[in-house]
Amino acid sequence: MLLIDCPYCGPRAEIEFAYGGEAHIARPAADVSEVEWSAFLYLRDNTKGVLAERWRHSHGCGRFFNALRDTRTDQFHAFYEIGTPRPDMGGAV
Amino acid sequence: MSGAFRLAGRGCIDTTRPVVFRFDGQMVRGYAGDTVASALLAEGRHLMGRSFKYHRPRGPVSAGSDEPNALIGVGEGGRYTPNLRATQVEIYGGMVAVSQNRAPSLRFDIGALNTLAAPLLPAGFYYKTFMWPRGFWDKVYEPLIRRAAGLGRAPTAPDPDHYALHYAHCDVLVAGGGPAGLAAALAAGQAGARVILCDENAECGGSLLTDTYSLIDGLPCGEWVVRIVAELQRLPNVQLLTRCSAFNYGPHNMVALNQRLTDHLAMPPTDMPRERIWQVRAREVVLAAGALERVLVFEGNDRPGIMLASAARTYLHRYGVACGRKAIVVTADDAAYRVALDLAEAGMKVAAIADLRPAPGGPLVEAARARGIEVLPATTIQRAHGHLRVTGAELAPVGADGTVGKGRTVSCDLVLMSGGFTPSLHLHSQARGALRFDDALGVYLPGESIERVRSAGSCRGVFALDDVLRDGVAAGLAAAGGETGPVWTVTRQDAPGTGGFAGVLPRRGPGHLALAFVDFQNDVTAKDVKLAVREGFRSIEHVKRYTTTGMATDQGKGSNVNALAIVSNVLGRRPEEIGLTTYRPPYTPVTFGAFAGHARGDQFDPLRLPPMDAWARAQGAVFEDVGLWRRARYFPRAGEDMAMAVARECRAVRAVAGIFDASTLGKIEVAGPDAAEFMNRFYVNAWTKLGVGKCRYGLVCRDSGFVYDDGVVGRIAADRFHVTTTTGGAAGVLNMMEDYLQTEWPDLDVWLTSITEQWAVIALQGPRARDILAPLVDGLDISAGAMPHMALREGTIGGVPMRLFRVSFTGELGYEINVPSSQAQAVWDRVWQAGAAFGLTPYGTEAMHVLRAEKGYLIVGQETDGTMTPGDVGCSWAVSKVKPDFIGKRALALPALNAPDRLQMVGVLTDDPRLVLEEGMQLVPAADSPMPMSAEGHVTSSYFSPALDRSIAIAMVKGGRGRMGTSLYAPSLDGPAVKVMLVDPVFYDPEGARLNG
Amino acid sequence: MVEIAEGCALAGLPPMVRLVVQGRPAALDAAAASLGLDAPPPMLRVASGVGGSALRLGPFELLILPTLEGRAGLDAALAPVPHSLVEVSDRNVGFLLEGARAADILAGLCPLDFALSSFPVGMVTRTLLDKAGAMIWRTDAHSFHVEVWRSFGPYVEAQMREVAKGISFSLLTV
Amino acid sequence: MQKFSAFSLARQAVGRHLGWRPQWRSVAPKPSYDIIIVGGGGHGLGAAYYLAKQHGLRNIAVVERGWLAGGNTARNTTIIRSNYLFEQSSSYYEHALKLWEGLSEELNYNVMFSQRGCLMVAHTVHDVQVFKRHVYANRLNGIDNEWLTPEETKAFCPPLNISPNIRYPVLGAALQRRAGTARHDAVAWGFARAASDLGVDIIENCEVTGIDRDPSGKVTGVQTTRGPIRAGKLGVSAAGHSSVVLAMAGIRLPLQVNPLQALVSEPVKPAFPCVVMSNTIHAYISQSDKGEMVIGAGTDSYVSYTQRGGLHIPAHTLEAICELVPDFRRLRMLRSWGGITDNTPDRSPITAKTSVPGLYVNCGWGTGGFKATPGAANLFAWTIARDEPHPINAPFTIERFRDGTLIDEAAAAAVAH
Repeated sequence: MLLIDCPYCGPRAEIEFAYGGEAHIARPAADVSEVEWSAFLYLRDNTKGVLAERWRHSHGCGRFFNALRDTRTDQFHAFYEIGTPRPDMGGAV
Repeated sequence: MSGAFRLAGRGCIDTTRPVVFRFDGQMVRGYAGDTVASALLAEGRHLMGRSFKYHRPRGPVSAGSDEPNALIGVGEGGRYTPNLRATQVEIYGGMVAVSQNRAPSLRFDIGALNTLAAPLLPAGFYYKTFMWPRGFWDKVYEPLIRRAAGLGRAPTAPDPDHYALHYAHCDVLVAGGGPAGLAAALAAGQAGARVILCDENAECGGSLLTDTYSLIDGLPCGEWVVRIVAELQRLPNVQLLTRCSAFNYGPHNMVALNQRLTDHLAMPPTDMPRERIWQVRAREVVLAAGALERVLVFEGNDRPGIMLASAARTYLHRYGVACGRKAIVVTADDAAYRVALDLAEAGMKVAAIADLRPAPGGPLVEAARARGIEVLPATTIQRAHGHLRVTGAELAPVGADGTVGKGRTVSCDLVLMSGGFTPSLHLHSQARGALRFDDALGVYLPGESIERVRSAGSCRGVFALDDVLRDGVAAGLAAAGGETGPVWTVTRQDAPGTGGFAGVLPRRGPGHLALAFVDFQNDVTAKDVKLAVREGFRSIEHVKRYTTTGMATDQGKGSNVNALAIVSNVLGRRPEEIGLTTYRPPYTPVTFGAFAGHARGDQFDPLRLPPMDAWARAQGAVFEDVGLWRRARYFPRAGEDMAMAVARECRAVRAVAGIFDASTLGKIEVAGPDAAEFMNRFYVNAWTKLGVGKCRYGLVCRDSGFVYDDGVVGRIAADRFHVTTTTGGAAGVLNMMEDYLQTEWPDLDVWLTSITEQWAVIALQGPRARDILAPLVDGLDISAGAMPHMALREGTIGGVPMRLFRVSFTGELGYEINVPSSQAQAVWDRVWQAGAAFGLTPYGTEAMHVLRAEKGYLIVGQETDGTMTPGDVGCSWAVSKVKPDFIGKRALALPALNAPDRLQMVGVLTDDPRLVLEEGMQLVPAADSPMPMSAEGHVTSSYFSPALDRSIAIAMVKGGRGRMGTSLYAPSLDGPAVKVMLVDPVFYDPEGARLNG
Repeated sequence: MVEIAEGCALAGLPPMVRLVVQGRPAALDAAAASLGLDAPPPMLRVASGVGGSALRLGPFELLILPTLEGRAGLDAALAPVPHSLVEVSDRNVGFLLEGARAADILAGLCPLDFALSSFPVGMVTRTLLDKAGAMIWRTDAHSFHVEVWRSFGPYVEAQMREVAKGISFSLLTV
Repeated sequence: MQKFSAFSLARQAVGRHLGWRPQWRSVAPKPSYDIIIVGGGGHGLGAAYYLAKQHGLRNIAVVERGWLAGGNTARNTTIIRSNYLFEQSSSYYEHALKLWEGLSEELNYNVMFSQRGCLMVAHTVHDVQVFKRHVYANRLNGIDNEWLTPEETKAFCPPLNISPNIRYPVLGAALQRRAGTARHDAVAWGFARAASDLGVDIIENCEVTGIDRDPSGKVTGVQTTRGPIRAGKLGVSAAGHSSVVLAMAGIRLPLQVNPLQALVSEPVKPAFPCVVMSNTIHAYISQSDKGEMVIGAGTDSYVSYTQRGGLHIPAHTLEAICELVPDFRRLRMLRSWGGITDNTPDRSPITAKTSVPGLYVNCGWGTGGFKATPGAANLFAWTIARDEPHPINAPFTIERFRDGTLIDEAAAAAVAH
């Protein structure tokens, strides 16, 4: 069970959270092409490596937030608020 | 003293407390502290089990959790448990144990005939045969194979015991209570860390419990253990758990432990859980898992009476049992010499020590020789003799070139083997730690890990006792962040066990017919492993899967290194090029019930009962599960079946009024200055123009354009909406709202609160609903003029705060009375009493379904299945044409979502008005279409309609709205297809006159 | 109070007024001020003023357990700032779990660390009690105020009793 | 190819089994192939086999980054069934099931396909509606599926608890008698052996690191850890790594990988006669030939390539098993493991051409790929050989997500195993 460091509540067990999928996928305006719309809905990088993803502390403060996690190891590298840019990991990862 | 092989004055058993138990129906006498294995061995009995494939007679090889052979069933009735290791099962008075996988008896097992067929049954033989004739596999061959396979029989009665779960947190978790673990735990504990130390055995000490030679701070090892354990117990920050195995190392240092609480007790306290799983989140983990002695692979190495040298030492020192009268020791390291000396000192005869090494030397070897034990250097064991018990062995010289000469046969009743020690890497490997092959030791050792974990002691190749203690202290300090730790002086100890052997022992001749076992339980022999390699299975994972080596209940603890060495030798490649099979959790088997813990019976899942549940129960309602909720389905009166009760309930609603507990509907309060804007973006409907005090049916799509949920929404104030969702959709809709609000539209000043359980909902539906309700609402004008259909009023009902919705899911004049949950029953009672004179009738979910179907109202999840658009279900009218955006807008413009042949919601009528279609029936164009055929649609809802006095159904049909009046056929499972006609789905009161009454 | 294990008692809490206040910082400030607090409590902490207690369950959310007077003042105090104020008195039911083994019982159902150093007196949080969402407020070293949604009450109570049955066997808090 | 039979086994026994040869040729890559299949699991090996066997192609290689069939082929719970709801799906899985029924003979390799029957147990009124819809839909398509009452369910599978007084009583079950299980490794090895015999090169320990394309965009080969290999066509059947491989050609897929865990009990004598699945309480169970209870757990929620997940997932499954079969409460978990499932948004697979000429993909099998093995292999081979899909897999495109023509088994059945 992962240990997830909610930016508002601190480290908590994974079962308190709901996964929110890949982060930083902006919802386009309603007049975009079919291709762009389906890309927003369905296409994902499915990164093998460091993935920016969303979690919601659904059984806690209720907030959505973002995290950087290495999907090869499940180790987290950062937790950050919605609306803030993806942290620059430099050459670290 | 009972037991001919029990040695007086030895062992830690309590000889003042005799214990009698049964094994295969016979009384066996042991003592408190014995295991089944030690008690049987004390009677001179090694034969305890039969192997998986060849049903070979087997005795214990080990004295612990790595035992592959001595598996037994223990207990009776619901407490019977198969496949327990006799080497671990602690006896108690009255215990009933049985041997397994034998018929008719352990000594005479008909299955042993398989050994004769062994040449025909090499590894993977089943892949090559049983293919002819086709169809015989699962009818003839497979049942035979299945009967022969399996070990113990499965329990056939429910387990009466209960199990517990406990979450724990610590700074340092120490797995293993041997010398390294004790040292680490004490060092970390003294440094102030919160420590948990667990050990799978009944007491801590590990190898120290059988070491009668070494002295620590001048104390015999056993006494030192007692002292350290006492020190640990004095520390309030240290938790000591025995009979507790660390079995699963999960991500982020979550380690699961399995604590066995009652299995060793004759009369456990009633409330005592049988086992408890500890889910430990540790800041740091110290693995002190120790090392396991390796078996040697030679012909007949599985005969009862052949065991690990360390096991014999354990039986001697822990249980006071001599495992035989006359032993042969076969070894490739020094450790077995100490065992030989201990045995000799205890009065057993050691006929010879066959040492595979060319020139063994050193103090232990000299001590053995000095004691008069014959030491045979450069000697292998060609073959062991005997059947139900080893009777002797041929010891043969190994030449400098590796060839084996003619040997001599030495009689014995015990063969002890020692192939050196394999560090236990299971938990380290589960923690995704790297492994590296150590050439000097010839074994894998732990490397780097992504987790905060470190190994200490022999599980990382540190063997000398003083080194082990220092290593443990260092690990404990590092984990706890401590500076100084305890220091002990080891004044007498054996040299560490260098050397060792892996693979097949040298032998004379090719041994094509020899059965030299690598994996005892699964009967995998050295030639099976070689055959796998010959057939192209080169990866160790392939070898494992093809031969099943390492897949028995000991999970390869004793076999993996030998299998790897054999493959390595055959291919002439280094072990690390072959790889190592993945260590899969659990470390040792864990009871299913322990995982289930408290989640059992009624507590398996929360049972959510709506506010009027007790009332419904008192009325004799029949219930159904809807998600976690249990809802009243119908209220049968004496002599009524479901159809009769539902018909009566429906008629009552249409004729008078019905009362229904609708409290499970999801409810969300949407409040804030931007509430209307949020609603506009979230729902397909438009909300700006909805006046305060008005309601509207709302439909939610996903951004994929497919219907997700629906419900009535009321506007309480300009900045406040009372949203309802389906019962099943409550959590999902709120989550989806939060998702868009927090991540897409964080600028909106609007906030969401679940009020599902704040407000109970009493639905009062029927032409007399107003007459019943009007006198109760404390002066509120609910006349048709003052409160038309889809109006919303706040008020009180008998002084209780109320949100009153004039809405209808039945097509009748109706109200949904929202009152605070704690007062719902009182309000319900008042309405019920007021309605009595009118003939108010309670109705359940089934009548609710019929009534709404008569009106053609859809149920999300019944008419829709996740691929329906609003247009498909006849709700295009709800979709705003003017809003610039809302969830689903873009997708709803896709051509495929507007195709004319999409499934559309229609009504369906059978020719025979008495015939009720079955929900899920498919609709096809012709009665006699050949199979397979494509469906034109399917029936989603089907009922007998009391109002129409005929059957009705709703269906989703391709292009259905353009096919009104045409016919389709519904093939039945066991009769002719039923002809149906497509009609408008609103069967009853299509003008809606009753609704507005 | 009913003793459910040696040294541990469980009681249902009487009905009480519960209000959810949500909004940006100004709204939470206003709500806190109306209760007589200088500021809203920090995340996961409880503060009590003359008007009642404020439980900081989220960055933009307070659960308020007001006194009668506190209830009256809240609407007016919040009126000038965008906010949401919703009464949920009947949504939740409360339990009081008290005694030396109280934390152990919660630890049988909840993955939080109940050591005083990790979960001090005055801390509150939403979490899970096995399969039910719950709120836990440590009111004293050995005293917890537990709330769940109404329909989960019987489940959570039964789970606490089940854990309590086995709690005294070989289990000590570290 | 050495023929496998009781006779050959006996003959080899005389020769002490020294005469057996490698079941497949594991070789070094040649410079060039007409077709390269990326992914040496059951699907990839099977595709190579059918390309050679049915489409007359010979110059084919399968490249596998690790050991053959070490991915999901080795990690699933071996359930085979075709009782899916939508016609497109059931046609696909039924195509596979029919191939399963003759696969041992076809490959001369006993894949131990055991048609023990699969019960899908209903616990709520809604379950009953959903499963009956399956029964009617399947029967229309000539796929066997029948409805059983609780008593009939118990008769078919005696260990099941059908007491009406449990938390989620059994209200009945849909039974597909032709469903069952097979020996997972054998399927891959059987395909490898048969493909190898037809001249297919099987290249292990060879990871694809890049996809080469000509200026027009067409695939020309791959870069691998064992050097570049030219290829006329490239078929990717890399399960959990499909996104990684397709990204090398600039293609993003509608996929998300999740850990899926499974476990077995210690082996016991025959005690469980069929496959049982319960969507409502999230459990599925069968007993292997060896005697182990094979139990599938749910997926972990997050993207991960680690092949492991949280213990709470199998724990939840075992809660359900203990309710469904209370007699098994004292059985013990022997071994558990995780796989990487590649899930599409509608939980249906993709077997299709891609937008890159010469590049084909078979992925998105999620938790249900094993049962489709011969069918997916067969249709993927067809698609590659003819550069157009077979009518059965024609709906299973990538473009369906653009067009909104989803095949949403997930919405229809909560879980699709």
